[in-house]
Amino acid sequence: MKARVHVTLKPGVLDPQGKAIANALHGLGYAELGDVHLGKYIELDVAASDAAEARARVAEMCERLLANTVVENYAIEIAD
Amino acid sequence: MKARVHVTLKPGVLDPQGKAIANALHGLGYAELGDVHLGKYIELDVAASDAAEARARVAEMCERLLANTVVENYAIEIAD
Amino acid sequence: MTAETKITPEIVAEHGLTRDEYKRLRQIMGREPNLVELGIFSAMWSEHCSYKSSKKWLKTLPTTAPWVICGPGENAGVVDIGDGQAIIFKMESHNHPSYIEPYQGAATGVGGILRDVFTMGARPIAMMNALRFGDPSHPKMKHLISGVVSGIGGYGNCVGVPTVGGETNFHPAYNGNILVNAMCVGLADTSKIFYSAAAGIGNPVVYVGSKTGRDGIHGASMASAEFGEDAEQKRPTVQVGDPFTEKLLIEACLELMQSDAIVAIQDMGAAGLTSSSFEMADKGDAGIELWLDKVPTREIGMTPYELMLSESQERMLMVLKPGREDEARRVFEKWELDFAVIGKVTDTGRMVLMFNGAVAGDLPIKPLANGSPEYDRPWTPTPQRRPIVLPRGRDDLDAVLPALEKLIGSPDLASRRWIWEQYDHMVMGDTIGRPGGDAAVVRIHGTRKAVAITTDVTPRYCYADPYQGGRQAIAEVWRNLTATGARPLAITDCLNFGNPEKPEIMGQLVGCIQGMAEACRGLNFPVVSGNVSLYNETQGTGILPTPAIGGIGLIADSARRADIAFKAADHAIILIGE
Amino acid sequence: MDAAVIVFPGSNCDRDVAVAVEAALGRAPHMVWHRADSLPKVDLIVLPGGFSYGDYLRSGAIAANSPIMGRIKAAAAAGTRVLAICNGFQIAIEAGLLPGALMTNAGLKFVCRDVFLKVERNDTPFTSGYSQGQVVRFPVAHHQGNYAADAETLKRLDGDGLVAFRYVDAAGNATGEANPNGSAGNIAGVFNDARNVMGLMPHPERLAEAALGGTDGAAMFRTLLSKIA
Ligand SMILES: Nc1ncnc2c1ncn2[C@@H]1O[C@H](COP(=O)(O)OP(=O)(O)O)[C@@H](O)[C@H]1O
Repeated sequence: MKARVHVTLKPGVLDPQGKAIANALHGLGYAELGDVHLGKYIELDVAASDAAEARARVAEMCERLLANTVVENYAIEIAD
Repeated sequence: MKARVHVTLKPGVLDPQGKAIANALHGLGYAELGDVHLGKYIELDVAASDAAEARARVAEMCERLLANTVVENYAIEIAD
Repeated sequence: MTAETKITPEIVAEHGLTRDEYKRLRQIMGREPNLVELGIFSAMWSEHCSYKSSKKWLKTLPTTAPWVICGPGENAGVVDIGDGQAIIFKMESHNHPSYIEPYQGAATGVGGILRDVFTMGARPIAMMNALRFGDPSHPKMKHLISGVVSGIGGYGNCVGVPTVGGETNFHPAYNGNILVNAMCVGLADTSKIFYSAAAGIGNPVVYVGSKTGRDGIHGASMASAEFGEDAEQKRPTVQVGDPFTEKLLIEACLELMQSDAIVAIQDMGAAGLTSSSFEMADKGDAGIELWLDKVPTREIGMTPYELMLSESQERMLMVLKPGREDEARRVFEKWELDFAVIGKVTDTGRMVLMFNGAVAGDLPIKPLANGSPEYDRPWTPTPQRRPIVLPRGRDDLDAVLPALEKLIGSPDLASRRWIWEQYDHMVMGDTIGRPGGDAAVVRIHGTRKAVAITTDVTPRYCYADPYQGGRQAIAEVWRNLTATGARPLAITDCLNFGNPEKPEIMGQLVGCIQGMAEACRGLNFPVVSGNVSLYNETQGTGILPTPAIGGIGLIADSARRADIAFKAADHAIILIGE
Repeated sequence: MDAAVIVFPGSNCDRDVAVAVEAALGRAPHMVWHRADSLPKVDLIVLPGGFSYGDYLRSGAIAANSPIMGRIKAAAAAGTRVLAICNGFQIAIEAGLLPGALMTNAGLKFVCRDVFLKVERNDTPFTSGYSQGQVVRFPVAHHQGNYAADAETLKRLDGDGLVAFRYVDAAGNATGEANPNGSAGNIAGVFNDARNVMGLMPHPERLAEAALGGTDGAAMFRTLLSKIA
């Protein structure tokens, strides 16, 4: 099974990279651009008997390693 | 309008970070885990008259800055 | 919570103020405070900002010498190195934040100590870090160690100041409370040293740097509270560092400092706008009126309470000469930093906080600063312990070699190369004594001079006998410096201890300070800056007493320095000392 | 001869390289802010190390889009020499001045230490101060120096002699242990087709003075800045 995980900064946490990207794009003339936020996107292959099991295991991986839950949120999608 | 961009390594490009994550998770006992790939996830607020225009502008941003097309692919989704 | 929130005993307790402290606050105010004012008192009177438990003892440390230009009390200490040049340096702790989020905690610790040094007009030229971790096999430790080391590197490398050394120990006493102490050394012209005393009625008060968010609100009181089971719940108070903005801030501040536009400048550290504005006003015997709605913010709807207590990083507060705002603005805009006039110096002796035209807070400055609590906490001397290992002669080689192997393999003695290879220790092109020796040696750019820099303390000695441990730490720093050929000049310190409300812990603090003071006096080696970190305990167990000492010395001719490497076969090896 | 060092927000080896240039040239190079409207007329442009824009998004990516890069590309196309060191190499690659990509180190950590490099050819203005195959010692200090390119490009680099330096051990062997970051083919530095642009991850300016522990880097600046007919 394939799991797709998005790890994003919690609202209100400083996002220096997002800020720098937005400034750079403004500098390139993209005046129509508002906020930019940079997160991580992780694809994992997992063997599991069903989607619920896969989701539970991946959530555990997020808590333990993939996300820094002090400052980050994560969201999991399971596709088979 | 909100644009969501996924930037991922092209197939065949070595992904040391994905590999390191996989190793770390194996070390934590997730034997069911196969490959891991790490990419970037970028959320942008863009003002555009319609989705097609937004997509075209964001594609340009990807080509010029957000992705390094020598080694990376990008995919764009536009939400309302 | 709004400014109209009624102040209940619960709210007072949440702000970490004791009943007596609250009584004193009411006397000073002559009325009930509102929430903003309570928050300000709580921050200013926290252990972190007020040194209420240690002040009495810190005063006993020697702080002067003919070469000391500025001792403790400013952002950092300043010593003269001749030719119109000065070294400005300080060490500071970021222990609690690093335990909660090791990468960002350590990174923002580096950012904070850098600001303390360039605030005074110095270009930072070197950094060090003194780290104490728990048992390497403790389940959390690997994550903490790698997070702290990469956080220090991530920030320092990006800013472009070499991290030239430090020290690293492991002991189970730090399992629940690691120590992350960072030291920064900067170089300035003696004619261009900047201080923090606000002056000049009507002068503009200016905010520069990053925008303010809701970061680390109450971080200062968090750093003063013993860790309990709920440490995890306090997570959102962690700040995120932005080393790129810090680099721009260094360049912009140093550029503006080339002119004479700045009257006073102070970084926004713990308790942010509160402590910076109060300190500037207090030192200058002035008043300040702040227009909080003018503060650049990155989130909407921020309240005066949040604006005053936010610990967003990479921000500074300045008082400018009248009419120099545009010139200063141009410099900061060139470096793509926020710049805003957010108030003015007054002669009222009060801090008046305006928000959208209404008074959000109005506090007297002197009484609040002078009235901050100072405790003479009861202390009991540390009982004399018998040495655990008695020295005895062993000349059987069979026993010596395995023992040596064991020693070399122990985490405390193993090579630190894996740490300092993650730090750029060569950037700026003046590191002539790289990590790996007793003290690092950094050239004074464009001269023959160099500074030697080291950090040291042996906590187990301090635990066994605080007085001797304190003395020993100073002596070892002295030796590390002289071993490079330097003349030791002065030290900074970071006093990491447990809960000072316990007499035996207070006894460790007192003993260490007494030992340090004696050694400093004996060696004419003054303390010019420092920091105290108390309540380093988890569930009632304290850390080892850890007065980390950072020392600097001057090498007049860097071509004539010494290092630890054996140079050739047949050279004689001489042992000096007892 | 005249030289310019480009300063981006976050550059931090600009002064270091200026010192090495000055030692070779006898006078200070022009320091050019990235927003400058024009480039001074120079024979050598240096893109220095550091963390332009904090290395945010991808190292070098944001700086590569600075207006000054357009002028640098034009100068390079007209034959001006460009030396791109560390973050400068990352910028040059992102700007398309040099082939390939620089990825996160295989060890995932920032690495700062001396490495040995083999001079792949000494018939270029950057390397003529060295002998063919000479092993030199320069420091590295980077987090994203893992050189990557598709197989075809790697083959072309080899075939056309566009590899400038490779990581080697003290004896000159391009081993895995000698490779600090996982770079393909142990590649530490590359040329453009015309060999007037060279990028490399190691820092020649950091060992260009005996007091710093070595002088191998000095020859590069000396030859680059010596008058040639
Ligand atoms: N946290 C650290 N950061 C940078 N350098 C360190 C750190 N810890 C130790 N070092 C360096 O490693 C070397 C050995 O350290 P240490 O074992 O403490 O030396 P010593 O016992 O001689 O004081 C020293 O040069 C020191 O500066």
